[in-house]
Amino acid sequence: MTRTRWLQEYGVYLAVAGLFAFNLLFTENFVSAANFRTQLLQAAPVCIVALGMALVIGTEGVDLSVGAVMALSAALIPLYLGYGPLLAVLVALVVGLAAGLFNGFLVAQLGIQPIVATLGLLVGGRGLALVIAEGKLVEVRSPEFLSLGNGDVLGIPVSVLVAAVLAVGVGLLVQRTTFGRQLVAIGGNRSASALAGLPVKRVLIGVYAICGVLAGVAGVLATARLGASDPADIGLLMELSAITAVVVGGTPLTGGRVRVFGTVMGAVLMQLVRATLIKHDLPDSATQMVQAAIIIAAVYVARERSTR
Amino acid sequence: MTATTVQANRERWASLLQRQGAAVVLVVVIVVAWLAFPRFGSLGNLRDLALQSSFLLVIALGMTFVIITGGIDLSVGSVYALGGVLAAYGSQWGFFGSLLLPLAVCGLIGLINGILVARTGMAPFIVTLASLLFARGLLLAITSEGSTTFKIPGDAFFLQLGQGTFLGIGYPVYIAAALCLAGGVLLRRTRFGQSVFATGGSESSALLMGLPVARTKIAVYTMSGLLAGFAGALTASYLQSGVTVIGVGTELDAIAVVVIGGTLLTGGAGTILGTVIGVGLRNVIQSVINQIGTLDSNFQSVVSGGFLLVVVVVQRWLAQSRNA
Amino acid sequence: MLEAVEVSKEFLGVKALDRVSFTLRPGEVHALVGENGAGKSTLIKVLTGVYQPDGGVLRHHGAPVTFAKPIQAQQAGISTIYQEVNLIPLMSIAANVFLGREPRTRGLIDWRKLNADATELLAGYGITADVRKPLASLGVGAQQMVALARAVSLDARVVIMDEPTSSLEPREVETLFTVIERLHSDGIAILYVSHRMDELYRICEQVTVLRDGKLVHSGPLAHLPRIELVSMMLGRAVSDIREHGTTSFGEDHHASKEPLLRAENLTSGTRINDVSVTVRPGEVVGLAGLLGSGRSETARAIIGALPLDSGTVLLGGKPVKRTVAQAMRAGISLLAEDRKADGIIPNLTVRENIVLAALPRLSRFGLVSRSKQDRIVDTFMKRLRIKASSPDQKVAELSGGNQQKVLLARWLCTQPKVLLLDEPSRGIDVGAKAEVQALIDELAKEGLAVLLISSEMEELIDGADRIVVLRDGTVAGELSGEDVTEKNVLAAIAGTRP
Amino acid sequence: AKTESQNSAPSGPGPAASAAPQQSSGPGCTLAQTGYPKLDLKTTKIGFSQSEKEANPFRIAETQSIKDEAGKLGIPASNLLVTNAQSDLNKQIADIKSMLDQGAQALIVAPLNSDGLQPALDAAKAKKVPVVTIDRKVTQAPCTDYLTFIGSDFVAQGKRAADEMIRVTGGTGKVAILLGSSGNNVTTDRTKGFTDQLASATGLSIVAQQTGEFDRSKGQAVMEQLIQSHPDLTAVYAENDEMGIGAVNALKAAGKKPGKDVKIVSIDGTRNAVQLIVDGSYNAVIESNPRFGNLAFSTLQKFAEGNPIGPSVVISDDQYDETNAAQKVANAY
Ligand SMILES: Nc1ncnc2c1ncn2[C@@H]1O[C@H](COP(=O)(O)OP(=O)(O)OP(=O)(O)O)[C@@H](O)[C@H]1O
Ligand SMILES: Nc1ncnc2c1ncn2[C@@H]1O[C@H](COP(=O)(O)OP(=O)(O)OP(=O)(O)O)[C@@H](O)[C@H]1O
Ligand SMILES: [Mg+2]
Ligand SMILES: [Mg+2]
Repeated sequence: MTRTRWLQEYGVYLAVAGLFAFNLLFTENFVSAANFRTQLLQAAPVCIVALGMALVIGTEGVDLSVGAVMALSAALIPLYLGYGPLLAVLVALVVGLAAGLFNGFLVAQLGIQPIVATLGLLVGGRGLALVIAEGKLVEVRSPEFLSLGNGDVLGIPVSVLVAAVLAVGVGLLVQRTTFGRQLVAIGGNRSASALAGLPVKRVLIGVYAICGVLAGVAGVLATARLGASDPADIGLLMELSAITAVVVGGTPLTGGRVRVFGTVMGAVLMQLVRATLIKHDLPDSATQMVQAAIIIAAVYVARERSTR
Repeated sequence: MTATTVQANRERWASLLQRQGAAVVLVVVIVVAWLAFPRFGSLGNLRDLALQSSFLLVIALGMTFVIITGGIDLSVGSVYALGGVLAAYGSQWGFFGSLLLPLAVCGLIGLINGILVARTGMAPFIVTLASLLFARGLLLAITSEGSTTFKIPGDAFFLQLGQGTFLGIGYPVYIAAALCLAGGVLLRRTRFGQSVFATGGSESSALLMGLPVARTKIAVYTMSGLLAGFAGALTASYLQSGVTVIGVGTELDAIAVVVIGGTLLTGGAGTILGTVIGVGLRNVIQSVINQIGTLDSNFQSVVSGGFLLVVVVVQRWLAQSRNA
Repeated sequence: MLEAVEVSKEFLGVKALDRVSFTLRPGEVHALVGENGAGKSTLIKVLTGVYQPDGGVLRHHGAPVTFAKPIQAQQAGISTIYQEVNLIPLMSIAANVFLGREPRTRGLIDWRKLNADATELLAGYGITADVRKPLASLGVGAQQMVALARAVSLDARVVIMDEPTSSLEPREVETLFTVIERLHSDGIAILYVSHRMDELYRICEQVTVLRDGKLVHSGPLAHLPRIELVSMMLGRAVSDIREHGTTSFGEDHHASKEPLLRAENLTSGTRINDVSVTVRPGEVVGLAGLLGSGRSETARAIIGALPLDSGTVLLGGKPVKRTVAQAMRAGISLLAEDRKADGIIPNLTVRENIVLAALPRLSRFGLVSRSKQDRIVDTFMKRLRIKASSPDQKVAELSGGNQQKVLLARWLCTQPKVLLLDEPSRGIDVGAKAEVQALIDELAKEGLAVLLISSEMEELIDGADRIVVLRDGTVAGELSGEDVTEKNVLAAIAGTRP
Repeated sequence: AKTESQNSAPSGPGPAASAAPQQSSGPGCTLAQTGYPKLDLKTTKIGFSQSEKEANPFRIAETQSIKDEAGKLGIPASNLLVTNAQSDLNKQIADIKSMLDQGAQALIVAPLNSDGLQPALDAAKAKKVPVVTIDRKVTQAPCTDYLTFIGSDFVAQGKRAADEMIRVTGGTGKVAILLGSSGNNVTTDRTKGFTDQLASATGLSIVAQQTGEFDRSKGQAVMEQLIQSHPDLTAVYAENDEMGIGAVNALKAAGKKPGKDVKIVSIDGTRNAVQLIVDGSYNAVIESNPRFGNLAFSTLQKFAEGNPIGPSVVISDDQYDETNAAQKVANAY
């Protein structure tokens, strides 16, 4: 493997390691279990959404509605929490599923381009969530539900565990299942896949549905962590963070390829960047410019090079 | 007139109808709005509608070129805001300061977008997402984290650009119209326009056919940056100050109107007229939502989102019935 | 005129060109031949600035040159038709012809003149369609003619054609040859790549043979025995090859009486109208017709990829549901004619491309079994002699012919009962072609029902037991047994036979 | 300055924090001076332009207070035009123009931004329609470009927050600031007031200023980072309650006692924050009063009757701390 190829493949890991090293050297109070825990906790929701996004991007699509879907799932939680946390979580996931199916229907059945199809829900979804919640933030007090946000299992925060399990699950899905292989093929060449008898529409709908459910999961975890359902702000601009994590992680936007672990690393990288900038108390202007530079650098390294 | 020419005419109309699905929807919406809300058709309202539309139209014009090459420019919202701030900042050096400073900086951002997209093969989505952040950061840096708002002196000639009127209609409307006309000619009647289409239609073919693909891409992103910056300057002139809070989410508006106008996001096909119609449609709907008045503010976005989908679905359906 | 000296080009370990020298002299028609993957297309791309050679130099008019981009070669008077059609499907036919050199008045494109010029130019190539329509409305063959018209009208001194006839009809081929003769008499040098021996001997003076990226022969063609040329391409002894005829089909097959596939009264828009075809197990039925006669459409209609206005498809007497997935489950597979658009998944590996359609069969509870896959992939890569560095190589990196074999393998591993083959030997070399033809034979013998679409008359006549002739989307005749002769088929195509 | 004025409250118990109109000095603006037509509020069309979605307590209370007051005055619903700019400045201008077009004769505007409403104000001026801006001042000239501004002084809010901060910390410690959204005047003013005032207390140092975008979850996330990198942090100033509550969440999760280990002062006066003071995990809240209805309409009424109106009418902002939170929590919005 040539050096450039190697960089292309492992650039994200290198960047994460580099940034980590930087923090070790130049950031006070960086090395502590509590700090690492904070970083993982904060990266978890983005990571979960990015996993779904990676699948969608693998089919040469994109889902702009994930943030709005998080808001929708958050808005429903307090309404059903009275019937027990389990039902509330279930409802939140079902609404994610429904949103995903809706997107999938628009993309697969009606043949609408993903950006526009999901833009509709991006614009309307959050509005709907706010209508449901009457524009209000509702505090959530159920301790069982809140434990999803700050509880631990074996010393690992629940949401980090959920993210890890989902990452492994999505990884297996992509590598080892018919569905996963078909998804990648459809992203690589849709018309050929159709002629090869692949259930193109079913796979596409499935992919958007998974993405919706994962956004629902992220909505649940974010709500639990915040201790409140806040449809106005939950998941705001999540679509861009998730897409960034996916692309920085080495999945090309042109489809036909999904890098699951890279996506996780992409989410971690962007989290580390944010944390580093806050810890060094950079002003917002610098924060945004530095993020821009890091995105460009990471994607530049991981880009698919043409043979010339 | 013979039967065949009647037939041919009818076919031509049918195909026009199908191609311009958005235009059909626009006409329907306007007629309904006119009937339902008598004030909708008032000269004042239409005039304001045209004026409001002109800023977004200038941005969407650049976006149309970018999308036809198969790209996308997410940075326009931030660049638009940056352009406004720079125009106000530049007003201390007079008219040309106000005009040239935003054009230079925003054009440069567009140029860099273009170079990154064309020369490194990075996805436009991600390149311009980064410059969205960058332009916003630059804006904050210039305005000391957004705490200063630059004013344009009340007697500045530059204010004419955004506030002057001719026959009761604001200059921005004429400027946007002129730019669209020029854009249309550029797209349809020049070799550059042809290579814009070819680049979006099939990049590898365009390369093998010897077209300047990279140069074309660089040019469209630069254009998009220039136009977004110019729209910002125009807005600054209209608002008499470099407002820092504008342009958030404008890139999505611009993309939406371009797509509503029938330009394919996959590239290779599209029209300026469609974009004009798309902008019109968006603003007419917004005006209608306002006229209804009683709609809960949160519900308004549900309606806009729903409407966007309806238009796109209808358009898709018309396109399909044409192909069948 | 144009010269390559010891050029090399390597792709990730594959030596596509290994110190190849090549000279094209003014006014000659020079054939470039070799097996699939021999490096022909690569040599062309190196000559025209698409690829930069890793080693060696190019000379133009004796002076060393480097073409950094295709446009530079074009400006130097070298114009090329690449192997895959390389035009812009969404743009109009006329715009494609003049892209980059549109006639202008006062700086603006003069569309009226452009359209008129394009119409006139294309008429010379037998294309009569409305030039304002999008290029995609033409069939592959017609698109190839447009590409040719474009290339030739560039006022080039050198014209390079990479398998221009692979998607052309006999009639179109004749048109092409007229054009080539005209160019030849104008003193223009032509580099011509084709796998069709007859064509080479008809029009070429010189020949260069490549094998595995190396130069094996270069010299005059006329007195080089055909068999020797083939042996050089394949790297096998002459005696080895003599045993086979020009095609590798055996005698007629013994088909059972009952048709397995019955497509009845298929009608879809203006493309096909009331087409009925039946295929029995163990039978090869040919579908003949001119370009655009609706052969591909018939095949696509049978597999369910083309919406039908009316008509039914029965398999073993049972109606087949109208989706590709259902048709495949019932046992029908289609090898599509456009390899790039409808065949390969470029980013995936050879292995993944082969097993793609058979995935559900190779997996349990949705989990794919790697070992089963490996077995199948291994079997087919050997059986079809697919040349790839490993099953994990990206299919986009294979040569055109090997990609075709990968697709054949894909369909065979679905274990179909009916195989629809649309131009199965397009763009594959003599060796591979013989293998494919032998394979078709073998499959039929095993009891498969095969519908064969081919623009090569010889392949159809020799391969098919029965031929259905289409004209303008309807069945113009059916020939079987003794009647299957070139003369009869041509007459049916032309409509001179009752 | 917490005197009860006339019935100014939105529904519910009478607010402690309500309007004590403090006419600023100056000549005042009269009907005669502007040449605007005489109005009778009960029969005229009145337009209200809200800037952001009603998606947070402040905006909900603000819009509600305008609607309630109109109802109280017997203004028919069809005569109160309400628009919402959805955080889009151009839309707000369009909204205002469209209301003018629909015949609005008086306007109440909650500006999205201090700058940039010039075209809308010009249009109102051309139609001789008085404009009262609420909650945020615009930079144009009162009386000529608009009638008057009713609202809080954000710089003063920041100052008062600093005073409270000095009080609760005893004047020593390390403070982190959770800033509002960048580019927003409210952020700028509340930061300026706070930092200027805090400079007087030499024992307090500001160790971090990071934006939480007025959002609870972002405030929480930033706070989590700050707790890790500044373990010695002793106080947080949040520029709105939501971020303050986010900080409380973060502190609790990190095993610290908000309100005790780390003092928290914020601005807004939402019920959730005031309740936290009652619970002992918060230290002080400076109110930003959203109940503009009464003042807005009465100011318009006075103007219509020919009385002079000062360039700004400051609405009084209450203040909640451990001494009064329990009694006043019902007044919080
Ligand atoms: N872009 C590429 N990346 C990697 N390998 C390549 C690439 N293009 C060609 N090759 C390899 O180079 C060799 C020569 O390919 P080339 O396309 O020149 O063959 P060809 O002689 O034109 O064959 P055909 O008759 O099938 O078209 C093949 O082994 C092929 O796999
Ligand atoms: N020479 C031509 N001029 C104009 N239009 C053409 C020409 N050749 C083909 N077409 C158009 O292309 C369409 C599709 O052609 P296509 O080549 O797919 O048909 P086919 O019979 O399947 O041919 P093939 O023999 O290549 O499989 C036809 O319906 C016809 O309208
Ligand atoms: Mg080749
Ligand atoms: Mg065909």
